Amino acid sequence: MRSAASVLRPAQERRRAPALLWLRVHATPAPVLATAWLVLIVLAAIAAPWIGLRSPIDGDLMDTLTPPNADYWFGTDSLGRDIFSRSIYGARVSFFVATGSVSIGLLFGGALGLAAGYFSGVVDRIVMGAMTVVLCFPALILAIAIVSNLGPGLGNVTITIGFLFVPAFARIGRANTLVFREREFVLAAQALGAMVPRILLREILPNLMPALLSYALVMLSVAILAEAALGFLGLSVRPPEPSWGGMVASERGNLGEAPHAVFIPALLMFLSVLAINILGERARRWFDIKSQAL
Amino acid sequence: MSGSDTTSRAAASAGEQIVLRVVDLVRDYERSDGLRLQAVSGVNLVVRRGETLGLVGESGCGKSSLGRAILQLPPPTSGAVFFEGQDLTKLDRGTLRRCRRHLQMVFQDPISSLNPRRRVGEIVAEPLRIWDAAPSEEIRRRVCEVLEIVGFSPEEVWDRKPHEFSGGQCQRISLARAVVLTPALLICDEPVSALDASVQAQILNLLQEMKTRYRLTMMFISHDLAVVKNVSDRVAVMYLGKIVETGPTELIYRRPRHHYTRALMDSILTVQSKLPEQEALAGELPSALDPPGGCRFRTRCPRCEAKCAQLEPPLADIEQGHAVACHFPIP
Amino acid sequence: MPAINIRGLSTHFRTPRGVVRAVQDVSFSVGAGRTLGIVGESGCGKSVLSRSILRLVPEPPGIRAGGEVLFEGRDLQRLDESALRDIRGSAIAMIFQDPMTSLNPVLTIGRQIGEVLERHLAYNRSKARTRAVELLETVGVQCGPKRLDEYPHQLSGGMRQRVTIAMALACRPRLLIADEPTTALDATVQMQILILLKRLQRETGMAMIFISHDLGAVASVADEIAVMYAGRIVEKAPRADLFESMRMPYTQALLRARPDLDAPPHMRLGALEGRPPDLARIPEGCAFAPRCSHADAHCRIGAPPLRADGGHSFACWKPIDHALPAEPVRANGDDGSPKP
Amino acid sequence: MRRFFWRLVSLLVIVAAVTVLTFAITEILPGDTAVAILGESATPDLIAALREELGLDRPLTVRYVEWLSKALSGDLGHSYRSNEAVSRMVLDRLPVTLELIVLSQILALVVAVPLGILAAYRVGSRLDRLITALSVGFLSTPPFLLGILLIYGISVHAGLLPAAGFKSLQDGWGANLRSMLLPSLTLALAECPVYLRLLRADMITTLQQDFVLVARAKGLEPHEILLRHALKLSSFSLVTVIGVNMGRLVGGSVIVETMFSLPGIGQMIATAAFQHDHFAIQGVILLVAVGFVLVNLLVDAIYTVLDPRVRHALRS
Repeated sequence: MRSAASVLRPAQERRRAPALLWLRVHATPAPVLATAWLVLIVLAAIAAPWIGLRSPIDGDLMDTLTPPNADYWFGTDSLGRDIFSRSIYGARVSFFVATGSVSIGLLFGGALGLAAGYFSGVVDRIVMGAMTVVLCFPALILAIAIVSNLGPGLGNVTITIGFLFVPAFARIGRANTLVFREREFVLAAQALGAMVPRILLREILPNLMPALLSYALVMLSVAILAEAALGFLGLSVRPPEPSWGGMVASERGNLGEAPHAVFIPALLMFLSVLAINILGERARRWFDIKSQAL
Repeated sequence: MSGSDTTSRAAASAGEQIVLRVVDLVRDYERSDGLRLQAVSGVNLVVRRGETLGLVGESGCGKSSLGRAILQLPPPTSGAVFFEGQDLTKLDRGTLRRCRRHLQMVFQDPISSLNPRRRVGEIVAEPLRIWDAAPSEEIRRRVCEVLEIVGFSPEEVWDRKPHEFSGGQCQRISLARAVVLTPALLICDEPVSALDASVQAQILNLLQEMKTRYRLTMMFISHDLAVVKNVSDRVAVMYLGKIVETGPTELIYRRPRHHYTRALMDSILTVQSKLPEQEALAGELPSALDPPGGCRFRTRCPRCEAKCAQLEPPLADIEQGHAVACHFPIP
Repeated sequence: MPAINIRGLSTHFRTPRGVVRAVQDVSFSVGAGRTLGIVGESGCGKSVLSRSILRLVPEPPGIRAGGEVLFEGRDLQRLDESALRDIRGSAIAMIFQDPMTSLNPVLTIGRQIGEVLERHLAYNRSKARTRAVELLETVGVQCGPKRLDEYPHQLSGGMRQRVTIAMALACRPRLLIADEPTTALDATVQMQILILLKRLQRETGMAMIFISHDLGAVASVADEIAVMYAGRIVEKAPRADLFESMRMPYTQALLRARPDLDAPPHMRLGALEGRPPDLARIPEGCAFAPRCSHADAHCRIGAPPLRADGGHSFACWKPIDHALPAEPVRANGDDGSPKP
Repeated sequence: MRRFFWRLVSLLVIVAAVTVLTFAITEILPGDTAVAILGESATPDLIAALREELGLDRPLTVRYVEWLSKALSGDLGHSYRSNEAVSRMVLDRLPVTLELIVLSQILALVVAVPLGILAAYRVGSRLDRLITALSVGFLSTPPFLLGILLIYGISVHAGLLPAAGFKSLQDGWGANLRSMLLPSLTLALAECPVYLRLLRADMITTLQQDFVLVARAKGLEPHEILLRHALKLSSFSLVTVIGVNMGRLVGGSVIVETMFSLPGIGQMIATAAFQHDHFAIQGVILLVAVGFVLVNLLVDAIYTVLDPRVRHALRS
């Protein structure tokens, strides 16, 4: 073979840098700060019971609505409860609901979308028909209806939001499966006589992951906002347990005299959602995924 | 050993040496708007052991659909595909699956033919992993061998991913994957159309080498007459879902008998030819949704008569091994 | 006096991988009624060149890296945007490769032809429609005014390309730049379009720059042919001259890579090994040297300038010498006999 | 025609499925309606009595058929709390919510469309980055926080507009608008980034297409290319999203109406959910979902009329 050695010239430079270099290559501070913030708040939320916080539930009625000071870093609320402690316990709720519900949506939605996209025809019609029906309901209203029936609580809220995420993930999964199913490498695998599970898991699924995962990142922020909205309506965890939305709702009557009681939990939520969105934006650009309507 | 001897011997003892026989194959598609169109309407052809059949036609003539229908991806609407004597359309799933290892395909788009998330070594080893329960060193040895044959140094490329390679290199990888199981029939669907001229030549030469080394039987689908002439022993010309002319390559190119084949030949632009004043063929391919009755080519044919509209000409031998579907073939 | 005269045109791109020299020091001129064919493989910069003439390369990332484009006494490289817009589509028109994507899917073809007339000739809507029908007839699309209200998806590929030609010729341009106009078309339709272009050129006397990767198509329409490699013109000669006495080994290799219709089947092709260089990392010296069988150490040091030998210019340190006995056409390390 | 027929069939199937899901949410999910109404401290006797009174002891299918046939005749049941007819309650509150939604759609589009076009036209520029950053910021802000900020800034501090309370049209246009401005602004600020990002992304894709290059080669002015060529194509996806977003806005109205004390459907849902008034919820979400299906049907129809590609695919 004459051509043997000469065909292979040094490989073309990779269009993307290795994943670990990601943050460094795009040397803007935003994603670094976003990552740092998320690491900080998630660690705090996980460690909450063991870092010597004041009780988030029992307040000191002598010390209501104090502005932030050395004693109470974030001040106290109208029942004299430590807002710092409540905020961190609130973060626990937010991030638990977010990761839980996104996992549910990703797992079930991704699987349904993969199945619907690959086995077109009856499977597709049934799955996507069911998804369409769920999407006929405004998400927040459906969430309110379900939670008000199941009763508030961490688990119920997580399951409800997760259920509402399923159609969105199914759609993304299906759309991408349809794209890759037509790719010739899938045809080549079929022509080889590869079994269906092998094709689904080894040929198609790895190619779906970038789209699904970067969508999951976006949905984390949507989940936090949704939990906050439910909390604001008193439908998240049961009071007096703290949630960011609930904290804002219960203190908003005192906006004039003690804005910190409203704005501090709101700010924490805003920063967390913003951080996730910044990373989501990066991930989307990274994987070159077109923005979809949220 | 001379390969051309093998092919001519194969052609001589035709009868039992037929690898593929396609009988009355029809492939319908339902479009998204609910209309049905027939991409392939009643094709008959044979491929004999050791030969390369070139299938040539313009875009939309159904040549790719035919190639895929032969592989049962998806199965044809009607008709039979006898591969090594077995009708693939009648096999149960398990048997069909076992047949697949002997039937391979190379596709047009070199980039999309390879899974972007997997490494070259894995991609080429995949057929062996599916079909051969060989120990992994054995698999590795065979993959290295075939990678070397298609022109790579295995250690260098084993852990790379497809996007690190150019189109021509990807096509070499696809070819390695297709031949690693030494298939009885290799269907190449426009394997060089997406490549630059200089790379095309590399791949065509490589195909020729592979054919000799693995004693491949090939079906080569292309719209490029010059390329088809270079690779084929026999040629079949397709127009709007039907084969209009088939015969030995040299014969067809030297003396086309169907008016469409002739027009195709006359449309080839070479550096020697000057652009003619009059085009070789006016008009465009009619829609497959509503093909003309009678002879499908009659709407563009210079020799069309009333008979052509009423009666569809059958594909009949005009001389030994050379068949034409025309009422008034070129003398 | 040439219709367009390009001198030392360079267009670069600033990318994360470094500066991509897509077009480097390109010079040529085309006379009225004449056709220059530009041929090259993908990634050689021929499309960027065609876009650089009318400054259609987005800036950034594109950079005008020098040179002049002289058209009717003005340098298009230095013209202000609005004056340039007056030239685009009127004095200089372009057609592109894919007729499917060259037309806006949600505007009628009448509207798309009409807007050129309205923009440059200040026609009103109804006058534009009348003229559009005439234009469509000249490019071989009959059926009268009702065609104007059709959308691109209702037409076949060949018809769409005829519409884009009608659009380009609406204002009787003095120069037409055709960038791979037949690549997406079938052979029989390609021939129809080429014949149409030549006829229209004869009728209007416009100059044409015809760009393609297909030597056959370029040879059939061009009076003069330029071969591009790695962003530069490496050989330029009148049509007949180029194929009979090519001087650049690359031109020869391009020609030998195509299967010959007169040769018997299974002939080994003169394949060129390797692939064109990355335009961000063009090698020192002659860019073709790493793939060239004639190259020696000298070729890898300095880039060869484009030398003129009568009407035939080439950029090569070791040009093919036609005084020597010609190599066998199919040689290339092979004995030329049919191979299985 | 055949296509139209199938469309109608699928629409009916969807509406039927919507009623099933609506019924299922309140009736099948764990969580006893009677317990929810009476509270967890209620005695078993009391619960059993209420179950019988509400007919909860009968089989599900019977109750579903009864509920559906009543709903079809316009009877959505009575609120357990106020004993008002649910249909009456919805009809009274619908105009407020509709006004809120329409106003905020207009506000959001007025801001999003020009900014989206601008950002796409100058993609990568400082302006584009600013617009993108702002939209990510607003997208990350919970709607209630936007509302609180507006109340805090405009009502509490500047005292420009009322912080709460609703003035109907009978009180005059000015008063009505004054009371609706902050709520619709809150909702619009949350929707605006969604439209903006969508339009921007869509326009960027469109502007990279060959026909835009052709339009530039034709010598068209930038505004002609942006508005005639690019926006026309991009507007089709925008129409779809506006339709889909109606649902989001109804969801958002729950928060906004609660915050600004507007007597709309959102507030009704929030109150009903808080009070476990399940019949009210059932009625409202059925109406909202069916309304949403109809809106999407309308969008589909608009699409068919506007987009020539769809139009011709249907006609052939």
